[in-house]
Amino acid sequence: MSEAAVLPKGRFAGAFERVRGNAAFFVGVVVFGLIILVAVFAPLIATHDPLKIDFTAKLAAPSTAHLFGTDELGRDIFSRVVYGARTSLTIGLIVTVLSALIGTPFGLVAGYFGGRIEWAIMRMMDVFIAFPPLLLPIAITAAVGQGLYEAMLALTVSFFPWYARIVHGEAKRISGQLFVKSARAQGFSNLRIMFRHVLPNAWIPAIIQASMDFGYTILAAASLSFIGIGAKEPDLEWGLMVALSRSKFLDYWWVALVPGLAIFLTVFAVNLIGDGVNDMLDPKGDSK
Amino acid sequence: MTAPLLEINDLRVGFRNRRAVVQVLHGVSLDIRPGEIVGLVGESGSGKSTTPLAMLGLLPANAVIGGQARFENRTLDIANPAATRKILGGRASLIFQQPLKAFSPYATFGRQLVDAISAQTGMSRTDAGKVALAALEDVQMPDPEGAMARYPHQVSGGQAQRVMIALALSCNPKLLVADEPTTALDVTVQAQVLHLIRELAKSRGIGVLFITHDLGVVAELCDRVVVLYAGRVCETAPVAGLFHHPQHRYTRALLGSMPHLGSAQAFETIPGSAPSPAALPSGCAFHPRCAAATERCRTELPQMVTTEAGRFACWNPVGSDKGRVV
Amino acid sequence: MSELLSVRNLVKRYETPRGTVHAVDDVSFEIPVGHSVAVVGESGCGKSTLALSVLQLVAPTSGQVNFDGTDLIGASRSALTRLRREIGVVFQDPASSLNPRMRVGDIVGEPLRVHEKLRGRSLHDRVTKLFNDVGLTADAMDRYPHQFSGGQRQRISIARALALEPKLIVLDEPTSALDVSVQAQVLNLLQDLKARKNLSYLYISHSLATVEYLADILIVMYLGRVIEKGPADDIFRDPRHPYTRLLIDSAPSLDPLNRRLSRPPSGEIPSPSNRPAGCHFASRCSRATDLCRKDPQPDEIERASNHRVTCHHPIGT
Amino acid sequence: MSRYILQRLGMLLLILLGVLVITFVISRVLPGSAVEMMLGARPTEEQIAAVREQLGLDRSMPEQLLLYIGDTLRGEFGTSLLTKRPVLVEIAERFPATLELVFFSLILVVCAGIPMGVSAALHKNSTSDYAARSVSALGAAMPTFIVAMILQLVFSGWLGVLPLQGRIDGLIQLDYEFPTVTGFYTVDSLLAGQWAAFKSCLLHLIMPVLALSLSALAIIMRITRGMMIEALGEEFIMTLRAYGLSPRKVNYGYALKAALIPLLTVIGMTFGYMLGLSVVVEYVFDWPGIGGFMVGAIVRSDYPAVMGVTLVLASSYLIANLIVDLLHFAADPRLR
Repeated sequence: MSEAAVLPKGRFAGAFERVRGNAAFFVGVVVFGLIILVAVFAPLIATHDPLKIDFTAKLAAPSTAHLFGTDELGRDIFSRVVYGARTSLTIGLIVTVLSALIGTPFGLVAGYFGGRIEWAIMRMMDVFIAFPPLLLPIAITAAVGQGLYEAMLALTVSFFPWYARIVHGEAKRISGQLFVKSARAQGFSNLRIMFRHVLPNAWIPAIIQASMDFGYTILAAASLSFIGIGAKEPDLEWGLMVALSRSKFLDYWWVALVPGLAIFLTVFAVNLIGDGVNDMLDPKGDSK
Repeated sequence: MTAPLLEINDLRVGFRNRRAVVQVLHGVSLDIRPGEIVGLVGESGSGKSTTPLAMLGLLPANAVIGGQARFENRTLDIANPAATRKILGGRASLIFQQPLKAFSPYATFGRQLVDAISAQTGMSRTDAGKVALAALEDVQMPDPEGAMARYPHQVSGGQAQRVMIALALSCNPKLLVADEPTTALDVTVQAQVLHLIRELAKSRGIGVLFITHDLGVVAELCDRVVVLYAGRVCETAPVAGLFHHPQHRYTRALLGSMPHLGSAQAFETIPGSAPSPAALPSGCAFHPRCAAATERCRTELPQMVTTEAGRFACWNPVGSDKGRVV
Repeated sequence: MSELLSVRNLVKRYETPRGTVHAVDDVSFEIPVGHSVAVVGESGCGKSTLALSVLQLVAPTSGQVNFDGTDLIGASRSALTRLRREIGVVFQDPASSLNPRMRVGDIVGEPLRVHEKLRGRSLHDRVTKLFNDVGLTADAMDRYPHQFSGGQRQRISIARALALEPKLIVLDEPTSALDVSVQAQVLNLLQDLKARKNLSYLYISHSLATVEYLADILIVMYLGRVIEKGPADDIFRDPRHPYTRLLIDSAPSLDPLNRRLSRPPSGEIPSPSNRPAGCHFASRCSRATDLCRKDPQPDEIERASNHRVTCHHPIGT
Repeated sequence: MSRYILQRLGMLLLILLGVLVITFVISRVLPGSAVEMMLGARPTEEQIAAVREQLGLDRSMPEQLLLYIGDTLRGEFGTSLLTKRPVLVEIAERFPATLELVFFSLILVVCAGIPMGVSAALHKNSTSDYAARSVSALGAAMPTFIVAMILQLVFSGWLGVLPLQGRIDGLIQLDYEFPTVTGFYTVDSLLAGQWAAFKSCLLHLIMPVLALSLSALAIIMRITRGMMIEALGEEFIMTLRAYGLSPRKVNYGYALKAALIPLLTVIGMTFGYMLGLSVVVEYVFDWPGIGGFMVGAIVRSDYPAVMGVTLVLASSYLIANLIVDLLHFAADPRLR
């Protein structure tokens, strides 16, 4: 049929067209936008000092004084959850960006040069990927110690090989295309070809992956905190808040459920955005 | 003259996307008689690959279809792909451009042939197997038994195309639709496949619609030619007449730009390129590229004119001398 | 007649799980200045690998590729970069031969920026001139490749190939993905440029008809080997190798009253990883004898001046 | 035997070696704390030296690595600093519990997720498709530990129909002694014909399996849907339709097969995903597997135990991937 249909589109040509009418994406954007606002203006929104212990008011049920009640140390759950947004968003952002920044060069070099360089780099990545997800970060925190920064380091180490793998596949495909062959035939330097010709055409899947991973990162970090090897008191982290209230959970369930739902809401909104980004940027998204 | 096997009138097809319906065919009419090989020629965007899919009821769900069709004197509800498929299934077969992609990589040729034959004829699998084997022999497949046990990745494109033709013939079809079946093949293999299609069509009285962009293939194979441009038929005529006395300006220009052996001089060229179905020029869609275009060509859609040699839709045909630019 | 490019005993072998692929097997030829040499053959004959070897995009297993007095194989990086400016290339598929993320003006100008360090006005002027050379207007420069039709994209590729004023352009099936009417435009453009700029072409194609139009010298390949080469006119008029004859006979004519289909060829090209012993074409050849099937490859023999054929029983003997 | 299988085996061994190198590096990052663990707060210089020699810490790094690899391959995972028993024994006792949990979850995910994904793909953009996709989106965003705790709250706390945690009722375990055959309590109790024990095991399994399955189910369903849609778009599907094959045969005989073959890889990855996640689930439900054991070991810096569990889980994943490769080989004629 018309040959226009098989041609690569411009960067965002038609992308916003595809997303129009994607209500889920907009719900995601709105909710996530609100969460960002909450994180940024936490001091204005929080009704109490999130760290202030008040034994007279411990394990209070939700009321006008404490919107979501208090925990076993009498701290205001609403304020703690509001501040927790800062932690989770920071973790998601830093881990995702670092993983992508570290993984992309590996994948680019492997995919462009091929041969033994490719083999060596990709087998190295395979070793990291050979660990069940979540197990490698757990093992790393076991060694480097338990804490928020350690958890972020551990998550970055276990996520970056995935970016290397994705960029590798895409860079390899692009490197086989005729415009890269042309560039080589014209005697351009490898660096120029990699960064001017290959990378601009290869990074979109990494962006899609990052938009999908952002939520998973928050979930994984919360899980590490929950089992006691991530954030530590007095960090304001949702997974940790759930963990702290676990012993009283059956009787005072809101103490655990509120931060739990905060994680869910954030990840859900981020995933909706990730899907939308996927539909927008992935040419195959048309078929879905 | 025998009655047409398939007759299509005013076939219109559009594809619905999020914004609008893009009309690809604007009223295509053609007919095929038993034993006749009709070539459907066109460039990209002409609608030549949409036509056969519409005829056989194979268009996707977002297609908007209109027009009339008759097959063996029965009226087809062409706007309803499922109904069309039901009537034509078993009587009309399709051959695809890329034979290796037209078979599942996970099943042997034998299994796929048997599945298709038993689905069409209701035969037992054993009988269908015999029919499949006989069909492979008919298309001169080397080692037909071995071919039944092979997977698509184990054969060449030419051999896969033979299996495709065997499949097409195994159901004793009245009509064979071949969508660029030799485009992906080497010339020597193309010559074999064309010869095979011709022999089988003539010996069995099968009507063939052969879609191609290659006028050379048409000259070698077809009895009659339909030339498509921008979703409309611009000319249809018996093959010798069309090649020696083209009427439509586009047909003439296309022939002139066709490289062929013995043509070591400069080609005539057609300026520009074929229009996109989403942005058709006014009047005759060919006028922006036509050296002989007049004011009328720019504004008025040319009417189909029937002569003894064939039919064409051109305000300023090659035969008329006025306005001729040499 | 001075030689611009001379290829001597070029060999390229690949090791694959299914065996050794002899993609290019002992190929030699020359391209004189201002001439175009066409290499024809069917899929798997090694014509594209040959082109890539000449461009040094694949490393040949052995042999020489001598360009303008320097051997490209084993040339230093800097020498290779210098020589690459003298060789342009146009690939087949216009959809993938232009970087979709670059404006076409930047694509055509990139070699000038990199190799001649041109910037600003002078760069713009050169690119404008290149666009005009290939029949495009300068206002196209700011658009992206997907905004052009296949034929226009191929013109852009040609403009890019011309940017550094090369002496030789390698054309790898430059028109096979185009519509017929557009193909004619591109072929005419190439012929016109060749005359105007005294270019030499290495033209790779499977289509004899386009080759006849563009080639001065013809090389016919079969399973990695050259089976016939010589002046294009001679070969088309008087092919000596049975395979060349078969190729010519298989090409459709444009005359329905003079069809060629009555005697179809038999057999298919064997796999390049599993070539028959003796003459590789013997299995499909009507003239083949035991000599062809058993003996080692026939030697190249000269039938007329510069017209060579590799066959035990060439036509006309 | 083909090149393909040999290649996969070779690759597996190579990656196993890489895994050992990584666990070695991790285990040597903080060996100081291990020495502390063994000797208490204020050891003498001699004591430290002795322990370092005992642990091999006085040798050069490459030597240590070789020793470590040799030991590990012989099953010498060292002694748990906490229980003073060989790590291998500790793991052997607990691993069947983990496998039982993951195994039942995998069955649930595959048996429910794939049909749901296929059905969503076949009825693309229908109400049921949107329903399936919404459930999938919700499931993928729910933290597993929250799912687990909500299950506990509802079925144990409020309704009281399922046991809160553990693997089997303590009293029942005392009453019915069933011999260990497979290490799966459900299977073993069934083999011994002890229905009460079987019922107890089953009831204890329900919530952990559900908690472990939800997010994996969401992932599998989503990927199955995508792959099925892709398979339905293949050109050969059009051929089969054109030749009158029934939609049933086209969908289930051909398209599903084309979708399932790449899905094998996804199922393998899901297994690995659930192995990792089982650590969290075991922790919540106090499930006596190696995941919960590992969490305890981390907090107490029992690094031989942590590394032992890491190696066992990573190797199980590698073996699962090998099985996937073999199935792939059997199912895809192009690999033969």
